[in-house]
Amino acid sequence: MGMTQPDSKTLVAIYKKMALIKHSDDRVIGAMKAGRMQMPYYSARGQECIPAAISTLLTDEDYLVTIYRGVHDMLAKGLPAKLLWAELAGKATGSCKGKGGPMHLTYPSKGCMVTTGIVGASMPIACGLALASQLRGETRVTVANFGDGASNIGAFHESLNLASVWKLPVILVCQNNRFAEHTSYAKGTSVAKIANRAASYDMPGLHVDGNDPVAVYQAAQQAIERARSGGGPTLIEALTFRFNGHLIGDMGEYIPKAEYAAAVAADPYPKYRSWLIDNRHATSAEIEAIEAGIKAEIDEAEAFAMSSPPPDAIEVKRDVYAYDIA
Amino acid sequence: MGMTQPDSKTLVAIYKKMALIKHSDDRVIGAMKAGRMQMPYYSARGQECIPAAISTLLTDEDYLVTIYRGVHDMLAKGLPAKLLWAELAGKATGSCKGKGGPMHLTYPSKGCMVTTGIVGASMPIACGLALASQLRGETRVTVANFGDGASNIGAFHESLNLASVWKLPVILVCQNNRFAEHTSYAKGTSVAKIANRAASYDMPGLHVDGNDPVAVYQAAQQAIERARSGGGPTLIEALTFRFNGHLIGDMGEYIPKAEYAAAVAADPYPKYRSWLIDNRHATSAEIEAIEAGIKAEIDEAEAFAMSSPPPDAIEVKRDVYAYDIA
Amino acid sequence: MDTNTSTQQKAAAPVNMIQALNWALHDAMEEDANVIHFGEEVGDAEGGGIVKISAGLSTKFGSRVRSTPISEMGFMGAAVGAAVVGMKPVVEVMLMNFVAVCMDQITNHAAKLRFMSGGQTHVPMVIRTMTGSGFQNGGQHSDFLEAWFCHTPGIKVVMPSNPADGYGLLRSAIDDPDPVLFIDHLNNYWTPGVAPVRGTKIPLGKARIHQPGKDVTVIGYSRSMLDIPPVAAKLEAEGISVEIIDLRTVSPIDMDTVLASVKKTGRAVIVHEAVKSFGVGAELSSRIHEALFRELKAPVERVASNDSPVPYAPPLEAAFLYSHADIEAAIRKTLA
Amino acid sequence: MDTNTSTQQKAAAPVNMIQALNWALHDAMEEDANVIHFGEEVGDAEGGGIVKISAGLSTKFGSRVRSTPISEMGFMGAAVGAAVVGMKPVVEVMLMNFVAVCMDQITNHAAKLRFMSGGQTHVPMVIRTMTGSGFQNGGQHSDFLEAWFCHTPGIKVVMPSNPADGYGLLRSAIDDPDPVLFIDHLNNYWTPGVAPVRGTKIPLGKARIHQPGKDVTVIGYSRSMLDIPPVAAKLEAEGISVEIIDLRTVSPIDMDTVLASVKKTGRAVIVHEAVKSFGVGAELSSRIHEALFRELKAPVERVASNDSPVPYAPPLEAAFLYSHADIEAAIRKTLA
Ligand SMILES: Cc1ncc(C[n+]2csc(CCOP(=O)(O)OP(=O)(O)O)c2C)c(N)n1
Ligand SMILES: Cc1ncc(C[n+]2csc(CCOP(=O)(O)OP(=O)(O)O)c2C)c(N)n1
Ligand SMILES: [Mg+2]
Ligand SMILES: [Mg+2]
Repeated sequence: MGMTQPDSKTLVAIYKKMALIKHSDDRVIGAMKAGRMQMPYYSARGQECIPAAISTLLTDEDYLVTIYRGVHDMLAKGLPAKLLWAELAGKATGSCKGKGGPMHLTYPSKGCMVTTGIVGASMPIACGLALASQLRGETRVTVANFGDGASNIGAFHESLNLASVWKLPVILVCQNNRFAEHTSYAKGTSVAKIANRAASYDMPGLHVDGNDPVAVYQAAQQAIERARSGGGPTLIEALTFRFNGHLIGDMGEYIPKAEYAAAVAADPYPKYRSWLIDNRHATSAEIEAIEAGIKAEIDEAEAFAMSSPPPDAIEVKRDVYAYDIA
Repeated sequence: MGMTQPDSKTLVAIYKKMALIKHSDDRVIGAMKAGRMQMPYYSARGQECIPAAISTLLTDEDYLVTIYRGVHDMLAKGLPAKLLWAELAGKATGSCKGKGGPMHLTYPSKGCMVTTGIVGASMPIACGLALASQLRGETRVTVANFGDGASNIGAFHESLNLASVWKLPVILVCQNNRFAEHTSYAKGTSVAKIANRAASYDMPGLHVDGNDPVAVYQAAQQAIERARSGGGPTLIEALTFRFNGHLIGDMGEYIPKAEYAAAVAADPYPKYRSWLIDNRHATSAEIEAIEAGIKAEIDEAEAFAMSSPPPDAIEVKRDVYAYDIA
Repeated sequence: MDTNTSTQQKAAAPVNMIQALNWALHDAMEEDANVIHFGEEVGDAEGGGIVKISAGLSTKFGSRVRSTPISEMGFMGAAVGAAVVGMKPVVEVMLMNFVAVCMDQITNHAAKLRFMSGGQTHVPMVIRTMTGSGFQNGGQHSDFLEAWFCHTPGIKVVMPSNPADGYGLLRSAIDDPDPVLFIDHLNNYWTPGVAPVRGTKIPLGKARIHQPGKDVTVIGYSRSMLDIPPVAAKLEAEGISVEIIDLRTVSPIDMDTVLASVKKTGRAVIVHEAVKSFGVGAELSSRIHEALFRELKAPVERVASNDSPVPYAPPLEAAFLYSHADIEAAIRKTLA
Repeated sequence: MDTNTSTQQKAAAPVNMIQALNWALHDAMEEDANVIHFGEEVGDAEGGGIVKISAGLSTKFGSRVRSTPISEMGFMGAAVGAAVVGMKPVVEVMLMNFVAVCMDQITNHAAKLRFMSGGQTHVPMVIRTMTGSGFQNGGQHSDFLEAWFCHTPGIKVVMPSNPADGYGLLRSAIDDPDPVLFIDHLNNYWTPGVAPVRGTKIPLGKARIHQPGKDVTVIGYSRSMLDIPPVAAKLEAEGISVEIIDLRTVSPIDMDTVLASVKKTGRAVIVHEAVKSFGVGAELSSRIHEALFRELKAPVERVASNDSPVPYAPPLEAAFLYSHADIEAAIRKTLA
């Protein structure tokens, strides 16, 4: 399995995804603060380079399962910003017709299969998607995202064991942002590195700096190649931080000030932009053009969301079963 | 922590518990085959030296939680044979008044707190018993028994993590008999040794020959000392075999013949008896006396069970809550 | 058992529920490569299921049939994931009480993904399980818990009482585009009954009039369909004419059939093995009262088990379950 | 919030449910060293609970109050184990839907150990959780699932509607020798109400006549007690006299109070937020019909939520929940 250094085009593609996630997130929070939108919103600001790097290695055929804190994963995988924004705004034009909201984003045509609000539940479902591809003889892989806190729940254990005994083509991505709601890593988790838990399942466990797109890319590349070639599952732990607390409104009193300051100082977004420019993977002008393009995309998404109609009340009778109820 | 070689008295005490378990089991099966008793009975024949050795290190104050295959654990801990037999026979004089049966044996005065029929469920409950002693500042320890198959269920993971972060005085004893119902170890379990999974929880994991009373004793001694002195939990994996299938009626077609034959050849019971005599820990006469005593105890238990009255129908209205229903 | 020899499905030769369900699985798997099957011990190396409902399937269909590790949450979730992309998993939970370790994947996921995704995904899976008192299996291995799932919109609940229905309903459950919980009862696995005809599917949501009658409607499903007919036969001798309805699908309930019958008889009794309080009988009773209050000649009666865990000792198990006398008394009460 | 300053419990100053529950926990912990408390985020380092019901407790009571890892099965089982040896754990499940990951310890263990052990052990624990639609929390964070537990013998279900009841019922739940599921609703955590008097316990299993009336009995609990009074007030103006009963304990139901009321009024309406089918309303409706069939002037009406998952968008959430107009229509229907 090769450890390829991604080329400039790839590196810029990763940046573009990061920029989309970052700006969409800033704008959602802005809209909430301005009272234009209201919802339980779990910002992933600070974690964007994980899905940005991983999804660059995925095709639309590959499957993604993520969690309530998964807007970044979904955008990186291809959920259109317009449909995301309309869903967040609870509009009929949202990807889930306003029925799902931020915790249940879905968009199958880009492989965005399931978003769950239940801690741990992404992993068993991802095993099933991977099982389907395995049985069908496809080379698709499935990526399951989850948090550090989720590594302490039973579904984690059952999924990794099942993925291993059945050699499923699944990549289990733990986005370790050091907190589970307000509980710090060590208070809930009995192991120094979650990646080490892979040994309990005879599975490789990779521990990477989740704020380094190249490191994430290389780890994901190994895991994806392994999965595509029938080698089975891999656990990746990507160390990161979330800047906006557990959900909007969380004031972060439980985060030691120095820890927070250090995390913000390590913000992967400006760091990566400078790195791209310094290493001549992109010019400042190119970066500006990307940002401008994304700004336009989000302007359009927000306008679309705001101008879209709310769902009709009759929709509570639909999609419960294949037929309408009552 | 010392690795004491148990003295002759202790070694004989272990044998006595093994003999009680072994003969009770033989007799229960005999009674079932003769049609005198009928029940779903999960024989632990072959696994007796595990609880025999461990419980020699425990007092009545220490807590035990076990599973449907737990008659051996309960007898070793002190559940009187009479009360066991009456419970198996579904009599009003059984330890649980005939309401629980083999899967729910309980006898608090000897620390036999809970028997569960749900795979994995013994471990969280054991954590709670250990938590109670920890909070009360007691030196009691809690032993939780479970099988190899149970090491793949979520409750295992959650319990070991919780026990570790809270440093609970609990000893998690995996009686690895190589099969979970009809499923062989490797088909369900993705790790070479279950004891290795302890590393996921920053906890010692001891792997011992479960057919060697001295090895089990020494491992348990370490774990119990650690727990009593506030050092926290230990996982012990004791390798063993069950000779009578998953439950009585199971013909064992799924067990490779050579594996079965080798296991029976390694039967810990006659082996240990010979070893005791050969190493002059006991004379043949002493062993015979023990066996005779146990035979008498079981005779009495069986007679008590058979002659006891069945529970009155009104008992379905009692013990649902503290008050009677309807 | 003639495992998988579906050619042998002749209406003439009686078969038992195990055979019928085995045929249903076999025929569905043969017809549709998306049908897969897993659960503890279902592979032939492990015996083909604890009562052998899956016998022969792994031998014939290879890796589409798998014994799982003991990890119901894990494999139930795997069924959900596979179903979301069009597989049709039939996943076995060995005994009904074990749903308690995997409720989340059933009720928060399988039942809700269609709705929460705005119809973009759906979950065509079947959860098969079995249960029943009377085997000294005690409090954690005997419960009928169908009411939990009936109260969960998005999932259907099917509970057959005989081999032909078992076959036909399981085929329809597998075809269904939404999750179906399919509950067997242990009490008549080995009782011979009319054999199913290969390929004959019974629509979900349709009750069956087991026996027409004039004076009182007795509604049952699953295990209670063993107990109602003998009581009805006894009363018949006295000139009391009992109409018996087998619900077959417990959610959604076929209220058309139920109400048409009760409209005719003016009296209704519901019988189920699950504990009485907050059970399926309560929903049926309230719906009948709501719809036919003025036509009813007596209040609807419910016959069910004692509100306690299932006990171990046989005399207590007998006291836990309703008796034939209870059914008879309830019928007489509506006629008083 | 005046955390733990129970001296401040003066009947004069209104307080909200959060304060009342915090006081109940505090007072119980102060009086009995066996009372312990754990759940996700309940420690003060983690904020004292997501709505701060546990604020100040870990600071005062030290290791008797603990934030847990995210492992509901693990810590629910730990509560069971601790309770078996006489601790009185109050364990919090952050939101009601998460019971789906730990049902086994609740329904197969906590609820059954007294019975299965023949009364040798019992499980004096309280499971506190909260839920409710109307917060755009979507399908997996909003369900009322009390009916599952009402159908589980061995556990009690308590659902308060106001601060004073919250305090008094939680104190009794902690004292109770058997497991109690205690369900808050999110909708009125911050609404001020009459303050509890320190130490005043409200017995479990006793309903409260919220308002006496003559023409129709409307039965609610938890969230629906916010919605019934305004509708009753509106009808009062028309001369319709509504008796309102707050069940408070949903299992076991105080049928004495319910039946005495309905015997008097001859009419009954039940209102709950849980989805209608197979809900608590069904049990109540059937029991009332069974007991008072001849006295009833109209069939019992049930008002509840739509049989679907809880949707996200506010207009859909509104369409999911019953409306005041639905309650009014149901009352009028019984009077027609
Ligand atoms: C089974 C379950 N328990 C509790 C919760 C409430 N909850 C939501 S997010 C969360 C913390 C999860 O932390 P982590 O896994 O680290 O993910 P992060 O939010 O940090 O991305 C908790 C406890 C839940 N959604 N599901
Ligand atoms: C949650 C759950 N799933 C399935 C079962 C059915 N079951 C009973 S014992 C058993 C096998 C357990 O194997 P192991 O843990 O190795 O223990 P052993 O029986 O070998 O002692 C299974 C699957 C159960 N009781 N509980
Ligand atoms: Mg986290
Ligand atoms: Mg085993």
